[in-house]
Amino acid sequence: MFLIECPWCGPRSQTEFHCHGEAHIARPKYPDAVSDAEWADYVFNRSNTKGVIYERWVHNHGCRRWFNVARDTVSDRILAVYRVGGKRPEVTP
Amino acid sequence: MSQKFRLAEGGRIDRTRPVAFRFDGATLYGYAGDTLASALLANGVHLVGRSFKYHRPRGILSAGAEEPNALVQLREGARTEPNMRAPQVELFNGLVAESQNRWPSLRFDVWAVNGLFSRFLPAGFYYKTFMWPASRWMTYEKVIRNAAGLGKGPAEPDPDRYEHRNVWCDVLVAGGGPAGLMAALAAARSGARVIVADEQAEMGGSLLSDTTEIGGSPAADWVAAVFDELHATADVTVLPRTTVAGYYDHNYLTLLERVTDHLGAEPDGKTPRQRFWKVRAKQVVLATGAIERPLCFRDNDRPGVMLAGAVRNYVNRYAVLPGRRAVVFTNNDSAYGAAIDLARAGAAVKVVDLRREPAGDLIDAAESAGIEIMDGCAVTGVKGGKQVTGVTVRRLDEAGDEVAGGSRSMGCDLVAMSGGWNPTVHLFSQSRGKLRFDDGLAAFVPDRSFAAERSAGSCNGAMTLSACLKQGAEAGRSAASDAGFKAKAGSAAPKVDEPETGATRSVWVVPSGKPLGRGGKHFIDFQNDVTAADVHLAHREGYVSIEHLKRYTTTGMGTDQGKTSNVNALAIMAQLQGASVPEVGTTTFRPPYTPVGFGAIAGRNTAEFMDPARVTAMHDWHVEHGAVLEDVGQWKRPWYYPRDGELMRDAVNREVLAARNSVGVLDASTLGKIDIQGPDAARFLNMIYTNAWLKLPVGSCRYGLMLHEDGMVFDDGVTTRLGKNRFLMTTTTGGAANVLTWLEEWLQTEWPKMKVFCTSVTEQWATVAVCGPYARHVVGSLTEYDKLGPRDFEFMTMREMDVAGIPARVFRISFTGELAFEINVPRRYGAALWEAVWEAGQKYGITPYGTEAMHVLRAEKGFIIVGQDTDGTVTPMDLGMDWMVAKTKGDFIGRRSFAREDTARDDRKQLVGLFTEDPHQVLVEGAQLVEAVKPAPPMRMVGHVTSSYYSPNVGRSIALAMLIRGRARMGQTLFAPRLDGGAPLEVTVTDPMFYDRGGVRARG
Amino acid sequence: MVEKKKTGKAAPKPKKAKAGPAAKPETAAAAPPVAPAAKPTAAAPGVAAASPLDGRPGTGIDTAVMVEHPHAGKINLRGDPADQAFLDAVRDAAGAAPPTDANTVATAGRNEILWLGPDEWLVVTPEGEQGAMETALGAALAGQHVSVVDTTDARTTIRMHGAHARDVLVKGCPLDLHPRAFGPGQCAQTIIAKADVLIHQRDDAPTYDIYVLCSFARYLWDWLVDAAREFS
Amino acid sequence: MPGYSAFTLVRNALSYHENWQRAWRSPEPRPEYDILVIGGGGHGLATAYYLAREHGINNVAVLEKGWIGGGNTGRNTTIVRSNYLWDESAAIYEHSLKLWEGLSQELNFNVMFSQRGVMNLAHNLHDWRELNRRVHAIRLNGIDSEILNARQVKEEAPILNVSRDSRYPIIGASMQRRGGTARHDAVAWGYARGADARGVDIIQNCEVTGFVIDNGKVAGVETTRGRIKAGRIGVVVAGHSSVLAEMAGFRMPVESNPLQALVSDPIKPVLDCVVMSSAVHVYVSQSDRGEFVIGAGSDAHVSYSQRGSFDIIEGIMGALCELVPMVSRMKLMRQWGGIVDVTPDRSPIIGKTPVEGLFINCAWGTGGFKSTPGSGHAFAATLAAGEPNDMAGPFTLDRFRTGFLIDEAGAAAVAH
Ligand SMILES: Cc1cc2nc3c(=O)[nH]c(=O)nc-3n(C[C@H](O)[C@H](O)[C@H](O)COP(=O)(O)OP(=O)(O)OC[C@H]3O[C@@H](n4cnc5c(N)ncnc54)[C@H](O)[C@@H]3O)c2cc1C
Ligand SMILES: NC(=O)c1ccc[n+]([C@@H]2O[C@H](COP(=O)([O-])OP(=O)(O)OC[C@H]3O[C@@H](n4cnc5c(N)ncnc54)[C@H](O)[C@@H]3O)[C@@H](O)[C@H]2O)c1
Ligand SMILES: Cc1cc2nc3c(=O)[nH]c(=O)nc-3n(C[C@H](O)[C@H](O)[C@H](O)COP(=O)(O)O)c2cc1C
Ligand SMILES: [Zn+2]
Repeated sequence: MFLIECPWCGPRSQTEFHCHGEAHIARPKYPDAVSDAEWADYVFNRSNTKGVIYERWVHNHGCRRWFNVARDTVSDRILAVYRVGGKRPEVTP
Repeated sequence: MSQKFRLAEGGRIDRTRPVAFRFDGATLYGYAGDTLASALLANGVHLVGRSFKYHRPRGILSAGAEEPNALVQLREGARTEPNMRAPQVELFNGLVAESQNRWPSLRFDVWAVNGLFSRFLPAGFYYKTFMWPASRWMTYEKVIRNAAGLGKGPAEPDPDRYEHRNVWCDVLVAGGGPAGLMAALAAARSGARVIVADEQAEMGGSLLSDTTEIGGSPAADWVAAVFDELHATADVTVLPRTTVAGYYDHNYLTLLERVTDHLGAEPDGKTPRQRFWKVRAKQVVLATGAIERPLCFRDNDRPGVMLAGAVRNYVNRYAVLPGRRAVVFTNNDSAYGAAIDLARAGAAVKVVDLRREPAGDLIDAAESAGIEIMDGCAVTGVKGGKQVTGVTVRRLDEAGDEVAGGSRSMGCDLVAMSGGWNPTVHLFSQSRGKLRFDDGLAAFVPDRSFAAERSAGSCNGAMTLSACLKQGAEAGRSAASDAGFKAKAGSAAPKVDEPETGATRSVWVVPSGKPLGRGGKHFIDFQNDVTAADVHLAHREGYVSIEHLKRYTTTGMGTDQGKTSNVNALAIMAQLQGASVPEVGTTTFRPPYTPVGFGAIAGRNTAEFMDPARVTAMHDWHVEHGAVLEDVGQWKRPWYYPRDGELMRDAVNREVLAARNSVGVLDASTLGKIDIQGPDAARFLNMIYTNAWLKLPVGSCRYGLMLHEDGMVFDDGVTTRLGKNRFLMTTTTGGAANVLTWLEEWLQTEWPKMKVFCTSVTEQWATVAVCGPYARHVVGSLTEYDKLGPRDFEFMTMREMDVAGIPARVFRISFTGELAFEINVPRRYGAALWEAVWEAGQKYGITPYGTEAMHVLRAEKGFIIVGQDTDGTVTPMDLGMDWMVAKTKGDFIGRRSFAREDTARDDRKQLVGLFTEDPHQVLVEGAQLVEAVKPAPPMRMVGHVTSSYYSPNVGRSIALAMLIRGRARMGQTLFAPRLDGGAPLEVTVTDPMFYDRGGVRARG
Repeated sequence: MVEKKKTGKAAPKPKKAKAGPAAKPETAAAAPPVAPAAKPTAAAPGVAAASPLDGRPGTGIDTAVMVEHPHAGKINLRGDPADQAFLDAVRDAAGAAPPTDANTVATAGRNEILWLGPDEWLVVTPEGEQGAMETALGAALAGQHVSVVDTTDARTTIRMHGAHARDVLVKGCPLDLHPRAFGPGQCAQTIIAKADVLIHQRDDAPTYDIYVLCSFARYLWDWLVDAAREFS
Repeated sequence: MPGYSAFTLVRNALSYHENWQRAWRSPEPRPEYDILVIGGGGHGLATAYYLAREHGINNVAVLEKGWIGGGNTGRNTTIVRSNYLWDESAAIYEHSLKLWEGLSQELNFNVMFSQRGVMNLAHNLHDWRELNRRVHAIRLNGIDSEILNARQVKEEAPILNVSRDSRYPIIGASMQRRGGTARHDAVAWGYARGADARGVDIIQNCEVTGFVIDNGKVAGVETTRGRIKAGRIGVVVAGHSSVLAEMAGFRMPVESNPLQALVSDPIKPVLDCVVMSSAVHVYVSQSDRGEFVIGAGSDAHVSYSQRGSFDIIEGIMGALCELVPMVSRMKLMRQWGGIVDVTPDRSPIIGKTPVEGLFINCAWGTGGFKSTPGSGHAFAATLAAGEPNDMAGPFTLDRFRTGFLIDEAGAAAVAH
């Protein structure tokens, strides 16, 4: 049961949040211009990293804001919390 | 009140409060302050249970959580509980306990034949047999199942209450022994929010059974003083009878507090039986003590063979003498304490010490107490069945592998053994801390912490009281300081005088002079009947990984989770492999520390609180008018409103007919509603929906389909333009929350620059849908009729007006294909509006209709329900909704996926209508369609029925189906095979719109 | 079950709807759409306003008293707190600027502004004043990218006070409600049992306002009453 | 290989069990094999077994980073059934179920496959409709499945609460009587013993750390025990599939999520079949030892820690106490987690990868224990031929490009 530091509300229990998977997956700007394989990469493929993952959480029972989390998927330690649009922070697990 | 083995004085029991209890039908007595185990021992009862596999007679091994043997069925009826550890059951008046896993009685257990055949039942025997004939396995299995299991589950629902409590604290201390109390004190004095929990009835831990002094007075006085100070300190919570059960990620811990279990009296209906604490701790101090290891010698499982520390506990804390003639068998100094205390209490005591020439204060003390010490010797066998009657003792060779010299028999009724101590590292390991093997202790101790946690006291390998106090004080101080508090002076550990102690000699399997497995058993895991020979067998067969060993032999898989067995098992495996213990490693410690009731974890979130039942403003009316309710997600919606004695089918037909021929009224409040505004709102909808939104006039409504990026439909609804930059979106009832999340996801993560705000207004509005040819009359009589004319108030538009004196938003939209007005009013007026419509409709025969009639009505029109007619594999084109997919507006979510091979192919399933050959036959929803019926499956399926009803308006049954190349099959005959063995039903493919194809009625 | 309601696929090809009277294109984006100048929110006299918890029995104990306050005005406000014009406009209309500190409440006379998120607030007014407040905010914020939505009826408020109020709440709320962490003037959106709530602590009694969606109100009320039983 | 039977058991008992042989050897890895199978879970071991047994290819090694069966195979709730909706799924799961039915005899290792029946509960009309759709489809695929009403449900499992006014009333269920449970560890051990006897090297404590790739063709692996060469390699590592894919340089539509399970303390038998409720994400059976084995839903985040969030356990307990009131006084004895590899359509991936000679079998997610024999069988055929066989064919990795998904997620929230 993680303790997640909502960038807006502060530390709250995991029960108030929902994880929405990998962050920083940009939607192709011109979907028609990409191949089926590239489109599938965007829609379906995920890095699923063992180690540091950058993922999106939403504080859905709180302020309803989405934000990004850098977490070590082995230790489940949260290494950084940052806002959407923020740069992927360099972290060490 | 015989209590033959009760000492005349001492102990922490209350001799003024005798307590009567029953064990296996016999009435016995103990005192307040006893546990079931101490009271049984006071009465000379050693035989308490039967083991899992061999049904060997078993007694009480320990005085605590580690108990593998003395498991009883506690209480009767609805409150009965299996597998309760007798040493942890506090005695109360009227307590009823039964022994388990025996038939017909504990003394004469028929299943004990398993013991006779035990030679044929080594570890894993079932993997090797019961295979032939294959058909017999289910029979064998029944027998195996009946022989296994321990106690019995209750047959009735649990009558008790369970509460939860969420708390946050600066420092949580697990364990209230000297280390834990000292830590709590140090942390409390810094001003931190502190919780200290101990699973026992009293704080004090081992001090409750110890005879040492702290700071010059009895340890118990020190405990009392600390307890008082903690109690008096603000924001310090002291929790006795509370087990720290689980240590989860990010310092989240669960605690089980037994609030009334010890009282015996039935709970008063408001006090919880147990309270489950969910704690977020900034810092944790683990002070959980140590658990004594049994020695592994032949027939070490006989009742009367106990852990030495436990014996000490029974003597000192409970004033019980577990035996009058005791043999203390040890490999370390600690058991001398037990020997001395036993002797002082009047028992005849002999010590068998595996070590040669042990020396030190305790040995001296024992000798001066007149206790005979046989050094370099071992108990090599135990006599007696249902209780120990004697032991054989032999000298061991230098290495400890073989007996050397003759054997000496001694009569005794108690064997107190000590194989050393294992720090209780369970919680530490659960927190992902790394262990280290300490050769001196021959045990695993905490090494590197992972969480914000520190261990103190004997769980940290400190085996002297002074070290425990010192570590406790330091841990409390540093925990508080790491939580941001300054330590106050005066929290140093008090002084204690202690004997010097010597080293331990590890002999993992005590030889008996015979090969292992012959003539007696060396038990490791008492509960699961795992012996040293089983470990050898596992090794021989290649199950050498400690994890394989565990699973093959089931060591450590019982209710005690191997608290007394795991280290012995892995040490033996290490020896067999010629490896060191740390090389072999441990199995994984998992929560909980001791078993936790499911009811306690559920708390009060069961029965009606299991899941909220959401209701609309008109709910009470529906109930009063006899509505049968349907669960739609969390919502309770009227399904149909049967009149007296009416069957569902008749009620639904009546409702459906009324909605087409006169007027019907539906509570449509549950639909999701989202207010969307901002300069980019229309552009945003253009991306979210498949069709075009930029040019929708203000005041107009439009139907929309939403797709996921894979191109599949996931929600739909009507959206109305309230203003240039403002829309009101409706969603499906079940999809409301998901859709809002979906919109926010895109806005916040993909298009943060778009200026759009979304606000849920689902609950702001109560919605009354009035539908049918007289809808205008009914609504008109509540507002200005003239304003409702087909020209003044066009189909697919919205108006604000007062209805029945209530400010309302009225939509001319229709899910039934009938003339309809959907009136939205602030929720508080929902009931009033409904009543007003009801009154006004009386003269037109207004009929409330439920979700079933609504489904029929919309199916007559071929309108889909997302989630029923679609699953996650349906595109708009599959639904025949190509017209919903804008070709020119550019990109929208999901569009790119249409260009893929699969979505572009022409043999996809498409939405069609079906007519059964017999117009009265209603297809089962979910029925599959085939082109040709074969005498037996398999048959190739070409589609399935998604919706199916009897339609009184069409005058026959109708169905919707998803069918491969469906639109090209109009008029084709297909078959729907039945589950009940009846002949497959013949169906004809038709257009999915069965009524008013021109759409005249809705516009009228 | 995904159950839905929809209309309007009647015409195979979407034909252009002719603009009706209310369909005139808006001229100023700023004007509160559709809404007339002073938004009527109350029904004619004699129309009964019902609350979700009407007549529901309470805890019956004075250490955890529960009372429903269903009809206080509640305006959901969105806007950019970095924009001084936005803050000023709200202050003009509501008497106080929306608080920019997370989880706090600004009070101005009988109005309260509760922080919901970094760009979202709940403006709570006395009963019946929500229409005027919506209009005032709309006027003051004209021309800005904001959202002002009357959600008065979406939620009801359970006011709970007494010595055991906190003990009742922590049975189901994962928040740290200890006085050291959460005190008067603070608010938070969180969970109680299985309902989403907005909690506002009003004083040290402690008194809490618990805002909950109306459809969940009975569930939550009954759950709280049951939770309070221990203290009766 | 000395056989296992009641007879050999008695004979060995007479010699105090001192003459049993190793169930499988513990060989040093050879420098090169014809085929390498990475991952010593049930699927990997079954693959190796069938390679040797059906295809005569026995110059094979199974490389396992820890101990065989220690992945999801050793931590699942052991539900076996074949009542899947889509034809492609039904085909492979039913193929698997048929193999289960003779598996103990085939392996000469009692895997305790217990056909006690699997019941899926319906609580509302939506469930009911979906259940009907399934049962109709399953039956037409020639697989057993029936529908029970609430009374019949009660007869099958008397401890269930079928009261109408339960918050989640049980309105009926589907029942596959040929479904049931099996002893998970025994499956791994039985296949290991069978493969070993046919010459396969089972190499534990051997973690694959990289691939040797020549010109887009796989040539071997780097391991913690050195380089091992092979021109054909099958990756069967479940939760670690993405990790291996990354080593080989491609990406996968897979996420590895925590899935938890737990056992109660043991009691005498009270539940004779498997009960599943997807509405409340609970599934429960009573093991031969007497514990309730209970599964929960998965977490939404990626984790390799073999733990999950406690609130999932807490959440299912309320539902469980409502569905099975007697469990309230039963106790949680142990809880644990696995790493389930899940695709967007909740169907597995079997077949080729972008690297020539490298094949993958993964993404069985929350429900692949039941498919262990079928998956091994199909993957062995695929590895032997270098082309997916009919059974494996539809489950290509490429389907995420073409869109030909086998969308079990579309129709069911959970699939165990
Ligand atoms: C809690 C839970 C409940 C479940 N319940 C059910 C159920 O009831 N019914 C059902 O059918 N299914 C169920 N499943 C799913 C099922 O357990 C899995 O689908 C199945 O066991 C997968 O088997 P496998 O052999 O593919 O994977 P695993 O058993 O996980 O084996 C993969 C192996 O690969 C090894 N490995 C990983 N990386 C490397 C490397 N680099 N080098 C070498 N080796 C490596 C791992 O150590 C592991 O041993 C459940 C799963 C869980 C977690
Ligand atoms: N002579 C020896 O070799 C030897 C060995 C062990 C201990 N000791 C003595 O025992 C004392 C140890 O002191 P200590 O404070 O470390 O331990 P302790 O045993 O006195 O106290 C530990 C307490 O923690 C409780 N506990 C354990 N796990 C718990 C859990 N999960 N939840 C709640 N409570 C839990 C136990 O019931 C116990 O009351 C010292 O006096 C030491 O000298 C001596
Ligand atoms: C079907 C099944 C039944 C189990 N029964 C028990 C049991 O009776 N006792 C026990 O301690 N663990 C039992 N376990 C859990 C294992 O001890 C262990 O937790 C699991 O295999 C995961 O491994 P790990 O905890 O070592 O990571 C069982 C596991 C499974 C899959
Ligand atoms: Zn937040």
